[in-house]
Amino acid sequence: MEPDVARPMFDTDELVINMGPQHPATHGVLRVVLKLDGEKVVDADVVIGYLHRGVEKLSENRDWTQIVLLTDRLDYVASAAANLAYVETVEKLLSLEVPRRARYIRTILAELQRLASHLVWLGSHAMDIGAVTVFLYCLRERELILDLFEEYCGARLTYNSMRIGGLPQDLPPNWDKKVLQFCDIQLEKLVEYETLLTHNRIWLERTKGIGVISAADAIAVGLCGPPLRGSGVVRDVRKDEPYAAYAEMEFDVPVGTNGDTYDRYLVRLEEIRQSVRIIRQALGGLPEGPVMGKVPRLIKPPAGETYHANESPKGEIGYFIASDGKSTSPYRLRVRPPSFCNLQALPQLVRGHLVADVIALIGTIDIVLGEVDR
Amino acid sequence: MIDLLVIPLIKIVIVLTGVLITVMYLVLLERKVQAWVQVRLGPMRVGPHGVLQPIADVLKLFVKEDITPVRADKVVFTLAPIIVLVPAIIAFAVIPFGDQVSIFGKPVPLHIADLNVGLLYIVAVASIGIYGIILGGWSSNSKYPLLGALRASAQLISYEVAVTLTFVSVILVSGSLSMVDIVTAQKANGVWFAFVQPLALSIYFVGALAETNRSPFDLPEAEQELVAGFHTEYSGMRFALFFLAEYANMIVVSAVATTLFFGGWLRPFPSVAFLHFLDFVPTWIWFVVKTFLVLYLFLWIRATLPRYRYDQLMRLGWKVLIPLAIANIIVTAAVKVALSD
Amino acid sequence: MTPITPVHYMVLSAALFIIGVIGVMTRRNIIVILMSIELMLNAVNINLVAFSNLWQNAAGQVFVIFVICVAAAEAAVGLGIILAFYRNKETVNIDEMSLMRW
Amino acid sequence: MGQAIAFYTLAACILGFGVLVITAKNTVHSVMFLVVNFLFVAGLYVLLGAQFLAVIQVVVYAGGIVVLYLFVVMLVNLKRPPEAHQDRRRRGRLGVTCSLVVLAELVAIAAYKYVSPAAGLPPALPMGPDNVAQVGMLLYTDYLIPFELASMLLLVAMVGAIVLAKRDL
Repeated sequence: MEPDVARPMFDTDELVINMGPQHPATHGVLRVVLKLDGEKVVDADVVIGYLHRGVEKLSENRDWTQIVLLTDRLDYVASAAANLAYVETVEKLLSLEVPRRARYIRTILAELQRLASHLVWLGSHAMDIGAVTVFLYCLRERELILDLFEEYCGARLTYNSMRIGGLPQDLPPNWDKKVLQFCDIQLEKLVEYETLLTHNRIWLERTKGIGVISAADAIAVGLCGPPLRGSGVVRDVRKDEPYAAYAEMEFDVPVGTNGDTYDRYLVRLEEIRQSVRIIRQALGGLPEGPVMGKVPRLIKPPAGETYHANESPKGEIGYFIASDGKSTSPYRLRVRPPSFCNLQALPQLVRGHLVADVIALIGTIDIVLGEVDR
Repeated sequence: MIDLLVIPLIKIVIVLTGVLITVMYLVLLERKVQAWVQVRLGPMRVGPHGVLQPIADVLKLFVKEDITPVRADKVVFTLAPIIVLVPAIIAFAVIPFGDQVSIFGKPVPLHIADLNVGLLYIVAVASIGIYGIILGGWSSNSKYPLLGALRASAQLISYEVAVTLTFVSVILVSGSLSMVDIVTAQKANGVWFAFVQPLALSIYFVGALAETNRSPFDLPEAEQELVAGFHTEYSGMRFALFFLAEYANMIVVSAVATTLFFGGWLRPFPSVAFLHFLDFVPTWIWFVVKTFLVLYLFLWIRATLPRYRYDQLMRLGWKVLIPLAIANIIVTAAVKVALSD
Repeated sequence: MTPITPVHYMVLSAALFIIGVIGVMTRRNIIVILMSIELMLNAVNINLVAFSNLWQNAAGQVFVIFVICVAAAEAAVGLGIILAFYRNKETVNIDEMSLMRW
Repeated sequence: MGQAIAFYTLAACILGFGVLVITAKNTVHSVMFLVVNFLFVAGLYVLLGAQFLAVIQVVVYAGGIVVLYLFVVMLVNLKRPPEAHQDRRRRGRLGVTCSLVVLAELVAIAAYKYVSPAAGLPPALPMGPDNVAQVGMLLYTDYLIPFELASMLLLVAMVGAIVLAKRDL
């Protein structure tokens, strides 16, 4: 009898399992269909869309100022970053000048938001790998950031903290001191997380060499943000195309060397340090002046289209907006969500790894489903 | 008749209730310790500082609906939790909780049975518990539990080898398989075997963590990976049995660690004469205190470490722990032979 | 009631052995056949222990240990073969294992 | 008296579960019955004063070998329910006849020995108090070479099993 060549010898143990959409480690309603050979992942298929709310289409029926509210719901752990990218795009469309103080405060808010987002990421990533304590430590510090935001704009999650042309209000009294205080606490506590993880043998074994993606592949698949920098590509919108007050700030762009999960972890930790550095600089050099530019009462940008990108905590968040010049809402609004673009790399990352690594890898690319599905 | 039936029966009842109550409060202790480490408070609502929480938990599990999946193998599905729990509890039969005490002038040893193969009995009993896990996963007729069960069985078998090998080196030192004799040997030598066999102790501890599915080896029930592992489909009372068994097993391995390495019911530094005043403490209190210290270590580790991956865990077991344990046996035997000449 | 003599153990052992033989003969699932062989080995062990007890000589028990060793080896290799076979032909039926038959 | 009760109970269980092992339709159930059977055999060993063997029986047989069986059964059934294998009646009948003949023969021998005066064997005496030491002493003195051979056998089997079961070395 001839051996059956067409059929792989071991397809008897091939198993298809659904991870998600209701799974504790998929960070929301992500569904990953895994084809397993034993415990090894042969292939992965990412199924999204469980959280689709039609933000882009809704925008076509809202006026320009109302859309800021919708952008809050994209990346709900970093809504200020999404706010900022949107208002800057509209300002670009309107050719509006934003006061310098407003730009500084925006930078501070964006960096605080980056801290909050990275803390949530670190916490959930560590929890996925089993270090539950780190999660609670991270959320403890994030709570302080949420308090700061609450004091500034009254909200703790969906801030709606930017306005086209500036900011809704100036900083509350003594807010800057509290932020500086928080910066000290944050740097101190960062050491605490690092003692638990950075040199922990188990953590190293779980993250080193896992989900390696080369710089060329990372660019080819469209990675952005920390995952891209983890592969050693020096690309940061804050440096390359400075917005807000980043041109006047001094900071480093950390990059990894191996492009594995551990490098992405180190990159994000270093970004936390750099964010603190930026916040301190911005608070130190905070200029006086108004926080709102001269904005027409009725915002009606001239006909035309534009694309503007920001460096959100997750990566490059961009808005493409087309205006027909007649209506008070965009003709078309398209979001380039970093989570969505980064998620594309998941099948490539997980192939050949074990089921347990899938969890680590979903964690390492740091996705928020609100942004993926829009 | 009293010696043969009544006293053992009373002992069994005392041990059984003691174990069940300890398990309930061990769960609370775990939640509290975890919470303190993680800057939380833990259960606070039921009773002062949550001391009645275990009772509430048990009540909840009792009244919860007990679901059997439609295409599950019903008999096996019901039997599996029992198969896990029974070995965990009968293992207490050979554990010496204390020295002989006299009650109403009658000497009563504080153990249910002193088998001449006591240590092996524990190994044997532990190996039976594996069936409950595998069968529970299999009979659920669901993929996650099955994967969890296969993982669990492979893990338990691998680490059982390492743990049993550490027993061998302890037996070499003590010269007996009986748990009581092992404790008395520590008294005779005047030193806890933890100091004689530090390597065996560390291998045993790591192996015990793995055998009881505790962090960082809690893969069979890795919540983030396989939902809840082999008991995913279990609910209500049957789930409670699995839960009970897990914690009972923790107590067993801690008690065994205490007996083998920390001098069982002996007071600290049994050979130092001027610590004689410590003898006023009943022996069983020493035993309980030591066991709880070991248990606390379990909880502490859970709050600190991330989780191993399956293949790493297997590698650790087979390529590190087992060779080390074998080397330890060889060295121990060589030293024993050298000293006896 | 008569006292339990080694003959009792022999009868028990023989009966268990026969159960194993019947299993090997009638079942077509190779895993069950291997299990039947284990039953037969156990039947032998019972005999060995019974006689060891009779002559008060632990040699019989030593032999049981060897039998258990052999059983472990047999199970490991046998199951390895079954697994390899199953991967190729997706069956555990012994009637289909006729590749080497002439 | 107590011994007789224990023996008959254990014997009945051993035989009953033995029959269940070979008759159960579901292979997993078969494996379970096999475990129970082995546990009762271990009980029999205790009755015969071989505590060490009883524990070894549980550790190695019930805790090791049969788990291996269970593992394979599950791997084999992972994808499909256990197939109804086509039972070849002819061979089955042959087997039953064959084994019945052997059974009859053995029972006849046993019965003959039982009734004949030669059956007046000394009643089972309790073994020495330290069964473990006894077995160990024999194992490491008189039977040292076989013991080492057995360990070689296990090593070879281990290597063989790994070679057979691993897809790519």
